Amino acid sequence: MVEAYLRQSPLSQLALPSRAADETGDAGVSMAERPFRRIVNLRGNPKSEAFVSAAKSVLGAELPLAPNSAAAGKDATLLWLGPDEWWAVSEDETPPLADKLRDALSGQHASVTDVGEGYSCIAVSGPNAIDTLAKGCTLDFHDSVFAPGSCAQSDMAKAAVVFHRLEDETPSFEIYVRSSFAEYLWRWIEDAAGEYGVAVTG
Amino acid sequence: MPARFRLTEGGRIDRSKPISFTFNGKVYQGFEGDTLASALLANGVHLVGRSFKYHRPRGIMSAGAEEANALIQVGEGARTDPNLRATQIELVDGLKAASQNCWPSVEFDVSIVNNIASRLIPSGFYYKTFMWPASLWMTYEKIIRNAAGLGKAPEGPDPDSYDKTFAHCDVLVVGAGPTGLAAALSAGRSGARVILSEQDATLGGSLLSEPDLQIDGQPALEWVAAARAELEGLDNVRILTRTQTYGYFDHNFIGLMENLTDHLPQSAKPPKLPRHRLWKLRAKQVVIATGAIERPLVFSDNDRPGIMLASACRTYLNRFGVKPGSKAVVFTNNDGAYAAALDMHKAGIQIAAIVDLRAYAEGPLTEQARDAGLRILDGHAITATAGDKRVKAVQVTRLSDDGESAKAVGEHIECDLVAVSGGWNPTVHLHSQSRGKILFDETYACFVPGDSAQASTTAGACSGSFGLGACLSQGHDAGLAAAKAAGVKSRKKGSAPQAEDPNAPGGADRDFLPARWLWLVPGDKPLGHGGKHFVDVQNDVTAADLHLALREGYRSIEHVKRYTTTGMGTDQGKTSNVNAIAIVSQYFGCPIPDVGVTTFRPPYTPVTFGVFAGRDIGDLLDPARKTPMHALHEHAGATFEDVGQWKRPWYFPHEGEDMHQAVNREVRACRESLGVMDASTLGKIDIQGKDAAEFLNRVYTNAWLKLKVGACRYGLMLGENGMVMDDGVTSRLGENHFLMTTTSGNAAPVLAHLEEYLQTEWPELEVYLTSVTEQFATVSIAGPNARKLLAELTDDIDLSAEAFPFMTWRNGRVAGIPARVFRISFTGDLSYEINVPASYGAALWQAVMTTGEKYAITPYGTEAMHVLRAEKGFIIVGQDTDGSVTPIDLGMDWIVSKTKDFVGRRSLYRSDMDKPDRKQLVGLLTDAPDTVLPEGAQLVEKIESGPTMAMVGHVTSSYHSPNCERSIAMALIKGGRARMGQKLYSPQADGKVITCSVSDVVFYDKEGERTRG
Amino acid sequence: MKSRYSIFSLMRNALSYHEKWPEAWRSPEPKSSYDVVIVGGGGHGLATAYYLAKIHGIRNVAVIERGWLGGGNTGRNTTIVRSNYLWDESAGLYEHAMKLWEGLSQELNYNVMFSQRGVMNLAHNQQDLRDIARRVNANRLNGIDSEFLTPHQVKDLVPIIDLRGNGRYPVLGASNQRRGGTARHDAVAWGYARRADEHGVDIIQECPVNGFEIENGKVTGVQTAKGLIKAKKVGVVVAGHSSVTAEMAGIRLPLVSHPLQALVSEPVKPVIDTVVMSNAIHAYISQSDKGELVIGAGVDKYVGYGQRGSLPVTEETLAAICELFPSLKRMRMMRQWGGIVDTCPDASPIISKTPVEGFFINCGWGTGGFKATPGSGWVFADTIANDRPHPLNEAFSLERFNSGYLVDEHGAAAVAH
Amino acid sequence: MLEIKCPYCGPRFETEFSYGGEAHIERPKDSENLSDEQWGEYVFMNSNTKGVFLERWVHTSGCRRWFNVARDTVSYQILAVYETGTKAPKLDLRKDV
Ligand SMILES: Cc1cc2nc3c(=O)[nH]c(=O)nc-3n(C[C@H](O)[C@H](O)[C@H](O)COP(=O)(O)OP(=O)(O)OC[C@H]3O[C@@H](n4cnc5c(N)ncnc54)[C@H](O)[C@@H]3O)c2cc1C
Ligand SMILES: NC(=O)c1ccc[n+]([C@@H]2O[C@H](COP(=O)([O-])OP(=O)(O)OC[C@H]3O[C@@H](n4cnc5c(N)ncnc54)[C@H](O)[C@@H]3O)[C@@H](O)[C@H]2O)c1
Ligand SMILES: Cc1cc2nc3c(=O)[nH]c(=O)nc-3n(C[C@H](O)[C@H](O)[C@H](O)COP(=O)(O)O)c2cc1C
Ligand SMILES: [Zn+2]
Repeated sequence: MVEAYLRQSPLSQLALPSRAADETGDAGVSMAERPFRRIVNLRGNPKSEAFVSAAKSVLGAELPLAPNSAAAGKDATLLWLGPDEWWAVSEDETPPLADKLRDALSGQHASVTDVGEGYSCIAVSGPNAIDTLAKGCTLDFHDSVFAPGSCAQSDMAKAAVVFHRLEDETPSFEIYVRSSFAEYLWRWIEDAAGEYGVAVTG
Repeated sequence: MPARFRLTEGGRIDRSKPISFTFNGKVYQGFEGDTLASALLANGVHLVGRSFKYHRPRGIMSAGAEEANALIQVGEGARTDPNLRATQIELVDGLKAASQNCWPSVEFDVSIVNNIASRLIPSGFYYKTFMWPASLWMTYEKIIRNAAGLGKAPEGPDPDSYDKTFAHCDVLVVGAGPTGLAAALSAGRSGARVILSEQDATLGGSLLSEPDLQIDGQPALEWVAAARAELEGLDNVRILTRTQTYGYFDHNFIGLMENLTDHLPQSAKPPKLPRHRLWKLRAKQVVIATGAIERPLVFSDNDRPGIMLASACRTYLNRFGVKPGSKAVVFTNNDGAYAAALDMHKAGIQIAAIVDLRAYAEGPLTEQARDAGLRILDGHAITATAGDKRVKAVQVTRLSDDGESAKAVGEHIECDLVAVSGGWNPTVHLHSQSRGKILFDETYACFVPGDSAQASTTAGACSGSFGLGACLSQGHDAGLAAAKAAGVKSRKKGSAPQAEDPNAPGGADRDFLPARWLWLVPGDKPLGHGGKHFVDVQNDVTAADLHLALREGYRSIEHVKRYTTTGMGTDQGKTSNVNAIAIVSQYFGCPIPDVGVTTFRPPYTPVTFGVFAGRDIGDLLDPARKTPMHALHEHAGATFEDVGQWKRPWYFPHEGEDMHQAVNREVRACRESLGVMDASTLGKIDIQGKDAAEFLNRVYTNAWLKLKVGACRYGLMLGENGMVMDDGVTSRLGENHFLMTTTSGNAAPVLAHLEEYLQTEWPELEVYLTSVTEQFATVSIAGPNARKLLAELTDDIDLSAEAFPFMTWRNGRVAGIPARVFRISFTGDLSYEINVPASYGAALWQAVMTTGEKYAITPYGTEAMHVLRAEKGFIIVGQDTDGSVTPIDLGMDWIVSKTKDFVGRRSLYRSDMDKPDRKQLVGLLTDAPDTVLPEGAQLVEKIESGPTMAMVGHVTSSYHSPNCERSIAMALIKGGRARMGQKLYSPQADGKVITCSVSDVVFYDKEGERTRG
Repeated sequence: MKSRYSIFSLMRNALSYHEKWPEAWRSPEPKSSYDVVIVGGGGHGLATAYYLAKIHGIRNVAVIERGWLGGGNTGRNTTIVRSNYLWDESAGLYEHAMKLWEGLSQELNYNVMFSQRGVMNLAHNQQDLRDIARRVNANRLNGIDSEFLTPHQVKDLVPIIDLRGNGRYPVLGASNQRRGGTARHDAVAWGYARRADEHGVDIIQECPVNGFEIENGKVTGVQTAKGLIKAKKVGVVVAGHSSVTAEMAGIRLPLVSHPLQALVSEPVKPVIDTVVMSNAIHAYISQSDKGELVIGAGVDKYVGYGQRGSLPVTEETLAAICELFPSLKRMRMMRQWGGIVDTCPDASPIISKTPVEGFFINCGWGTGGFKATPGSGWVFADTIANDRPHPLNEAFSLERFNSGYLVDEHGAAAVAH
Repeated sequence: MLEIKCPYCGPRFETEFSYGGEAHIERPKDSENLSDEQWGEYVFMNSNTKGVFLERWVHTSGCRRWFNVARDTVSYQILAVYETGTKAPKLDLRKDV
């Protein structure tokens, strides 16, 4: 493999570290890029015993079957994307899952596709995180509807995204966005959060 | 120096906070809490504008959103706002306001001649004249246009920013009068997520104008303050003041506009706070508590400055501590207006008379006025008014018993204020916008809400309940019911607030009855013969105009509206529509509901354009999609082209080069040595499943079952109408695994198209589709040195022509990066497309550039790519096709299978599809090799002398081809393939004609040896 | 002629306090039978009736209107008139209409305020430029005035435009038709109604058509809220309600009806003197003689018979307007409404005979039929009178959806409005 | 702005969906044997119903599943949402037509 330092994240052009430098004290919203996540897109029939158990054997947890919900697997966070579609999201250091899944599912009507290179992840948190997201997304992020641990595919401004609300006391979200939209979306959110004060963090 | 008409005490203004502002260039003082209207009135300024058509002097008529008259231009230059209602402009230090639609000044406006000539310009006059000579219409029109319009549009780009947000709640309460507050309290206490929207800066609604009422044993405004405090303490309640609910859409989707900074002086505006915010709210339930609007009376010359709504007079007195005049005549048809007389009397305004249309004036307030010794002229009417820039006298005449005419000569009463009341109209706008029914209430002579069509209720004055007690209990009940209907399990109940009016007989539940409904007050002359009975004061529509329309056959109320323009002004007829409807009904002698109402449309009051754009303008209007190598291209000085949302390098000019030179250089490099381009934007769809090949077989025109693993194939996709939709190369990665590419702009539509067929037509196919467009960065290298370059970058792929032939792919490492290399070509030259994980795209590009230096590697953009492919006669979907072109038209029969079905197949066999004169794709060669046909040029068979010539087709692509050393073009020509060698002519806009001949569409390397080599 | 409108009649009537003006049209009860019944009292229907009477001498005609005449799309469109269409077939039809527009006020003796202030279509990218060039060239060869404008020429005509479009939607050029412009929409309906009435046509308002009498494949009458009305021929011109109405005669159409919305600002003094359209960012703007900015937006994607449009469409349109005209951001929307447009798959109309004898249909004008009003009425009257399509509408038959001979005005021709 | 209940993801706003026109129109299997008119009927003709209309939507910004909706095209009220390939549920058509 070539040196990892040659990799560039979709937001590398925005020089986020230098933005982080002029951080304000009591920002209502904190933003960060979480680059280089490994994402495996998994498709299959959840009603198939074989599929569910094969997935479980690799992921170390049941696939979340409830709409808009996430679960913690052994090495990956599992996000429900649709009735026959999931994401297994892991950090770069963890062992790759795709091949294992492919092996476990061979012969089944299922598909396993690496998609992480095509996404960036923008973390948005803070007391005004929900106010900010509401500006660009039709979803109701209120605790009673989108509690910590929820996830959903939707639109944020004019970009298609996957939201994942983390289990956190202050509202914290991770927003997966296609790399080519990342710069647009970052600037959009930063602008939307402007009135609350924005801190860019590491 | 205190303003002349300001009371020394009372009102909700802060006398410790003076504010200075200018109006028509003159400086005035007001206080915090004032509106522009109240501050002007405090200074004795009544004349504020001119009317639309006759340019008659106009004053302040109301104290709220319904204002039709006092429209003001605020601010200057780029930060100016036309047509603002003086009654809703909060006074702010340094405010610059001016009258509009007048020249040279509001005091002396030359266009007043229109008033003098008004006999000649009744409603619809312009339809009857200005027709001769026909050629002069544009001149007449210019004059008409200059005379029309009210304020002036801003003069430069708006420096302010706007925001919008989605929101969700259980209960939206619109209006924070007593009803809305009671509703918000009961809903809020029950735990529902509540939003309370109030257009005013302050909560309280009509209570702000009521001096004496008590609620729950405390003065009403203390109750309001307590309610506010309680609501603010509930974290499930959000109060939005300065926020009008402007529109009620389907599925309980509501639009609100919040004004965040207009009330702040420029220097005090937080820099990042937007000016206005659009709330796009989904509410489970809505309580509409928007109150009611007082109705003026329609009498002769009822438009002079100083003629105001009675309730507005009370508001100015009680809320703003301003005397709207010093000597008033009250003109009413109901008991309610006596409250205004009493309040004014108490405040020291002389009540010259109360003119009451009722034959016998009675009612609880009337009795109080009698007791107070006020002069009541019942059975009387104002039949004329006088005063140029302010009313100075009225003529009061006894009415005939039927109210149809005025008797004898009347009494002349001097005054500087006329307070008018004609009853009340519930503000049913939002209810009606939600498609709720509205009904006519005979008792109160107004339209009231009927059944709701959506999850909403109306309560309080808005629903036709005018007593405070009823408003409070209705509000309370509505709030509770809404919370319950929204599925909230009540935390606690609480009881409805109780109202009292210590001063009033009839208590807090009195309304404005009894009343007498006399819609058109007779004047001293027949209608239309002298004084003007204004119905719509903004658009200068009189009762005579309404009659004229009806007489001329414009009978539907919708025709009346459009012919006279009544209710079409910025106020949308808030004070005029019901009067107009009633006058029409009287004309026909039919009941008012039979006339019907015109449609209530959003917005309730006008909403700023900017707020709909929010931050989605400028470079955030649309995402600019960038590839992983974008920054490198920028660095290399690329000029970009928009392809869909993508930014793609168009060409890479060297210093001093124009586009033509740059493109020529890039094109030549690809044929002579080595070019490189960023092809990352191509759509990529990963296709897996045991039926994947069968699926491709159905969506592409050609055959796919036998494609070998490791091989690639070009495919053409049609819509079901047989027209070309997209093309691209698809590769077989495994037995059950394919990777499809699509054109850059079509990636999403193609995936959607495939999913549609997969899910809805062929659910039995075991196939999964996943978009992987952005998983890979793609570097495409082309040219005779492509293989050499690649050889230097990889050591695990056998690049020999035998081991890695054209139209195959291989896995390996390129520049140390795991890569999939496709040997395919859109340029017609030896070419490879190297796909790597996207995060390595920039690294790969740099490696290719560095290693390629010795081959003078040349980055090329989309324009050079277009030239290269045109040399080869390859089409670009969307440029050489336009949705009306079949593969047969393109001469691509070779790719259309005759033996299987595929999407669009049957359409190719319709009767008009094989007509010989269909447009077919051919090449064109200009006679003069240096002349490049313009793209979009039309072609004819022969040049005629006249302007019309029969066209045979048009140029779709056209370039100078450095490799052919001449111009080349592609064109869609009627029966083109049968015309090989035929001369065609292209007449240009400048009169020149370009001569060319029809040729084959492949211009370069017809045998394709370079590609395969 | 009952009463000519002119400055003199205006003066004369002023003397009698405008109390002597005659009705512009009668409000008659329907007769039991007519030679031709036109269903739909919009501009197209009224024009058809007028030309039937005026040109073809068929005066025993009724126009049957469900509500008030002109209350459909005629009364709610953004009033843009132009004839610079791409294909020969369309160009022929719309240019014919344009020529009629040019004398319409005089022909009708009713000022329809046809204002030839020019209509501009902006190009924002290379493909727009190609499409515009193609269309401008085609127009010229079809004898239709059409020109290409450079960005600077655009700016001269529309000083408030921002050519940079903030980088995303730069103005790279435009096509311009100087003879294009706007007309006062209501006046068109009223003017035709008045003249048709004068020629003996009965205009029956507030009278929905509920069905048709068809015997042996031939239409014989129309069932209405006011009873059965016999008719030798029936012409249906009901825009958004075409599928619903044709269904009553057992005819299926390739139409989708959906809401198209428009809005007006508050009135201001003149700021924009021409019509500007941008297809790429869905915005159309002109200023009415009264001073409002009249702005057309896009359609809601789904089938809808509600005369209202949804908020996202308003947002998109006004964002585009603010982008192109940054000084208009502070202007305010005064009213917003919708109309139901019936769109054809190829964005061209249907003016056609049908499988039912004597039953003719004129529909599918979608988002852009106001400009065709005089021409559409003219050819439809001719088709009905002679029982065969006029050469100008031959290509617009219902049959084309079987044979494949579509007149596809999408994309290249800048469809809407 | 309609609220459409995706059978898989739950209620979402209109803007997340794309419209797919009339439902239950099956693609002819033997297009070979169809007349131009029959094929034209399949490709172009449309019921364009005023009233309760059975139509297709796809949750573009969500799960990308297609499904069917019974919607009143006048009131825009949604009466039912059901999966592709299943029959429309029985509807009370008197409602709000
Ligand atoms: C917002 C909007 C903007 C537009 N902008 C433009 C533009 O700028 N330029 C342009 O050229 N075009 C524009 N159009 C399109 C244009 O308005 C229409 O194509 C044109 O007005 C259609 O005219 P019509 O007479 O056929 O239909 P309509 O005016 O709609 O008339 C049809 C009539 O039929 C009646 N009807 C329906 N059913 C029945 C029945 N069963 N019985 C009796 N009567 C019935 C209706 O009530 C209606 O009055 C726009 C449309 C809209 C909605
Ligand atoms: N006796 C009479 O003659 C008479 C007549 C009318 C009203 N009233 C009194 O008026 C009061 C009515 O109380 P209520 O609460 O029903 O009405 P209200 O007029 O007190 O309050 C309505 C509130 O709604 C706000 N509003 C209106 N439209 C809005 C919109 N679209 N968006 C945001 N805010 C909007 C207004 O600004 C106002 O504050 C009662 O006290 C009643 O007795 C009396
Ligand atoms: C070109 C044009 C200009 C308009 N100008 C105004 C206007 O100045 N004031 C107004 O209230 N409405 C105006 N309207 C809108 C109409 O009031 C009305 O909304 C429209 O004709 C649709 O009818 P409806 O709202 O009754 O359904 C205009 C409409 C058009 C087509
Ligand atoms: Zn879904």
